[in-house]
Amino acid sequence: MTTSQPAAKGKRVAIRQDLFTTPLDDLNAVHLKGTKCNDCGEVFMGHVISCAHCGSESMKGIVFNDQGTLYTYSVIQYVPPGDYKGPKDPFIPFVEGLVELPDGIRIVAPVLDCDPKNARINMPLKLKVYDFFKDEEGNDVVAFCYVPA
Amino acid sequence: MTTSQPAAKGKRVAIRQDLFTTPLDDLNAVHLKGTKCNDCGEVFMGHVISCAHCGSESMKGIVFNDQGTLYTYSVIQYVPPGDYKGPKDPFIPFVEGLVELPDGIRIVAPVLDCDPKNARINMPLKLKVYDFFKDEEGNDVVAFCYVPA
Amino acid sequence: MKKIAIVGVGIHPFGRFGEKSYQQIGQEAVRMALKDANVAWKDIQVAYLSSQYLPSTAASRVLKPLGETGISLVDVEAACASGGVSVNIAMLAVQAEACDLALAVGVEKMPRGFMDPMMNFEKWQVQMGLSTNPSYWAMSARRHMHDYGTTEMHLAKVAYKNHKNSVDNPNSMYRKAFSIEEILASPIVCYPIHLLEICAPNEGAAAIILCPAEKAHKYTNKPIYIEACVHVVAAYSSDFRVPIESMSARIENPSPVTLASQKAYEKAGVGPMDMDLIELQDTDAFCELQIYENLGLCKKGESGKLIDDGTTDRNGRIPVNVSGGLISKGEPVGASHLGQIAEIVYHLRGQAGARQVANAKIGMAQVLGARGNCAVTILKR
Amino acid sequence: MKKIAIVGVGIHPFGRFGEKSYQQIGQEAVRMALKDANVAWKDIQVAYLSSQYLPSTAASRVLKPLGETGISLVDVEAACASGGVSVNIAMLAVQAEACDLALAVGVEKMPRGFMDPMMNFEKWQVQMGLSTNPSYWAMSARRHMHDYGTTEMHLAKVAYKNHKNSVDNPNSMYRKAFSIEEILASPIVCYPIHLLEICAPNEGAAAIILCPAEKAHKYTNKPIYIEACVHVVAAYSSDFRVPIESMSARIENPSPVTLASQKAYEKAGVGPMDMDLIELQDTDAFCELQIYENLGLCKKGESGKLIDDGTTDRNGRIPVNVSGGLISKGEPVGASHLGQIAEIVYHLRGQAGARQVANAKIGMAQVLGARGNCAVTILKR
Ligand SMILES: [Zn+2]
Ligand SMILES: [Zn+2]
Repeated sequence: MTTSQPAAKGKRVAIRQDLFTTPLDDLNAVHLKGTKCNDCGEVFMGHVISCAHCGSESMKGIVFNDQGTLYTYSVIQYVPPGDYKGPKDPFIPFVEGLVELPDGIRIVAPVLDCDPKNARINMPLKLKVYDFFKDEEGNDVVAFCYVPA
Repeated sequence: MTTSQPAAKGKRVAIRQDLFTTPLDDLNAVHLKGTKCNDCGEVFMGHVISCAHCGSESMKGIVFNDQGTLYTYSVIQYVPPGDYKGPKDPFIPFVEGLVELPDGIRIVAPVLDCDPKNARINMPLKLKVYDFFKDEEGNDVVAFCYVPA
Repeated sequence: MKKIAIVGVGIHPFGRFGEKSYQQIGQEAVRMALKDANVAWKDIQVAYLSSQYLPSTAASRVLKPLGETGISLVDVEAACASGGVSVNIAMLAVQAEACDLALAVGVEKMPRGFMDPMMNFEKWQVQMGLSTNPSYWAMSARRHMHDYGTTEMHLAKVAYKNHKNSVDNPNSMYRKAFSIEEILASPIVCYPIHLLEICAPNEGAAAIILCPAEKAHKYTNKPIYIEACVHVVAAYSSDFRVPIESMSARIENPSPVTLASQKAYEKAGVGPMDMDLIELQDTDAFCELQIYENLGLCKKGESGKLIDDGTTDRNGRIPVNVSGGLISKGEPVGASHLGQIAEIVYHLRGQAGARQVANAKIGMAQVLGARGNCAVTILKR
Repeated sequence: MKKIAIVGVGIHPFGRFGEKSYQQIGQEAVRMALKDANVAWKDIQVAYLSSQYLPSTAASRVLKPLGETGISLVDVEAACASGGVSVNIAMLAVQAEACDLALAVGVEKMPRGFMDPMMNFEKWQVQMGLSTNPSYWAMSARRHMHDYGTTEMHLAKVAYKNHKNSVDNPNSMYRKAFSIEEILASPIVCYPIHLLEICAPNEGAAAIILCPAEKAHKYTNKPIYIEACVHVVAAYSSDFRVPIESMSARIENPSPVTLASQKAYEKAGVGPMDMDLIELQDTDAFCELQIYENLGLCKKGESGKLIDDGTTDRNGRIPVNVSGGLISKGEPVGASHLGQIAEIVYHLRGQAGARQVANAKIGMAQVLGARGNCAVTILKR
């Protein structure tokens, strides 16, 4: 029964706090979390304690829609500076997108599984949550991206 | 005749630019350099292009006297922070002094070859220039300190 | 509020200067400004130094060696708009009557190569590869192209103009004209931005000496008046710029450039069309186009047309970046806005040599950077 | 110059707060100040944030989440005197009539353990082992002991007083009284300075809201007036402090504390003996003694006598560091002076709880640090 011992395969940890719904066991069932202002309705990524639009401190947690469209994008042609954890040897150019969600927010995110040549403004996308790299403790670090819908 | 090849023993380099008279071959003949203001007579360590006292830009290089006295001091009991190049394993506590030279300047410097218990304000000191550590290229890095006269 | 005059300017060329220390680079600009104003360092009563990359207490490090004073020497910072802040605060000191003669100096010696992205971005952004600055500019450009039909050629024309202008500016890092073909053939940094269409971080310094307008003639017979110097930080959802992680899809506030320039026009009692020259933040060629629109030189979406019709050429109606712009000069962040101001002062005084804009009476300088920090300064002779 | 009033203060306790972000620490202090002045964030017209260790554009990072504005948010820095600079400049903004309501906020979250000495020292100083901060304080102390007969006991009495005072200050990191014996038995950091006689870098924030004095009653029925806020950098050979490499043996200029306090006394029209309480920079216990002399509380060399005779005790004629001082509070550099100001405001308003100095009418705050950056602020009710 060794295959059923989760400890043996390392733990999953989120690349950023308060961004993913939990648990992280089934990544297909994980969504991005946000915060919505009870006063003006603006939404923000992750957990925030005040509304950067109206200044309200009356905020509630929400779960973002998985679907979106590509508002604009660029192509990352060279290895990004600093401690980039994606493939480096060889580096695989990828689309960086500003992804508009029906919730009223545009999120900067990698758009993967998409040949840069095929990227188009307004193309439909969907969230993908995935094991991105292993950290020093052997945990799988979970990141997000969008892929063509 | 291999012993006479200076290249074999690495080069000597100064720990700080413009501080020592050259050449560095005979360290007993090396002195500290300074700069003197032609207008007000103030002196400064190393090479400076203007007088921090009167603002003059008329400056001339000088060589400091090797003799001095201990104006005040403290005892460094723990390994100094950062990339300290002195002995660390074990660390040898040493006297850090403010050394007054007859030239009209007080210089912060290690006071070595001096048991901290024997340090006294106003004690006579003399300059010592010495090979302090080897840098990554195998050069001897030359530093200075004062020792009891 | 008390009217303020610039009575001295100094600039250390922008570029790369090897082992030369930032102290020396800054001191040279300050000495030049002192000499220009015919005053001594001891006459200066307060000094504000702008930089983003120098170590803490840079003001003391750069200025104490100039001679014994005991005045207040202060470091200020606001990303690429840092220079606007040192000028703004130096003006406040004079306007508050805390002193008569104030120094604003910008100094920078930026690390070579890629800057540590952790300085601006969060760790997760860096790990996920979202920390490439030009990519944010490229995303803005691509949407603009989609919405308004702006083209790669429009961008190339901006770079062509600025490189051509730089040839006559001895303070510029690069002083070489390139053809449109060369620009479009240069490597793509991040589509639609080419290597010859983007600015490089570098080193340099610039300084100005301020006093109340009514005392300016003690120091110079060519005082230049600061009609406005406005610094703002982008309001919520008004700017898409590093290191942003998201934008509102519902709210679009006026851009920081719009906000700062509107405030500046109001203070100065002028409009964009009154300018005889403008120095603005061409971090990349698209950025210059976007700023045309946000400064009100043209309507939203019409910046491509503006560069096409030559309005911003050196011989056009409103010359923009006759210095060569950041694309040619490079961007020593803390010094950048002060360098723009020095450039405009030289034109307003008729001292700009081969690149002189004839009979320039009024000019504007503008910078913009991380987190939507923006400054706009309007100068008049 | 226009008279300025403090109409709101806020403080986030000083200490260590684990994963709590500097943004949150700063925001809490600002919200408290806003509430205290009964104004909203959108009423603030300009904000200056002081810190030495936060990343660039800290003002934007801390303040933009409070809500949409588009005002100028500026980072300022002057080592341990940074808070004096944010207050000084916020005053200038109001005095120049650029605005009516200005915020000065200090925020810090300092790295744990030894700070990178390369931040202040040159590489050769670090390599040669000359980069231990307390050793510079110890050298000053030892010479003072030699010249004037100051003793280890005098230092211990300072620490005894400050630790005892801290017990009643909920904003202090340590709140524990120690006996003279415990203090002298604590490890020697650098003779003559013991572990219980030295301050620790830490985290915290404090904020004040300023307006023209004549408008203060719109916001509070207990306005506190800033009679003076002076920042100076040590003149040549006037201060022996990190990261100095040498001093003149011929010239001794007035210390930066002397210089700043003299200017402040002159502006405020008062002298040191008029103070009902003083908060000052006890980086270490000797530093407090030295500052007694440099503020003019006693003659040169007589600070030992001053601590002996109880003048600066909580019930003495001029209580010093009733907050517990830096020795108890710790030193979140950029927030330190604003914390002192908040403390004095509470006393002048009669809101200082168990540590209240009875009927305090006038107080002074003083900070001092790297390169001789010094600030002195005098407050009156
Ligand atoms: Zn809201
Ligand atoms: Zn001199």
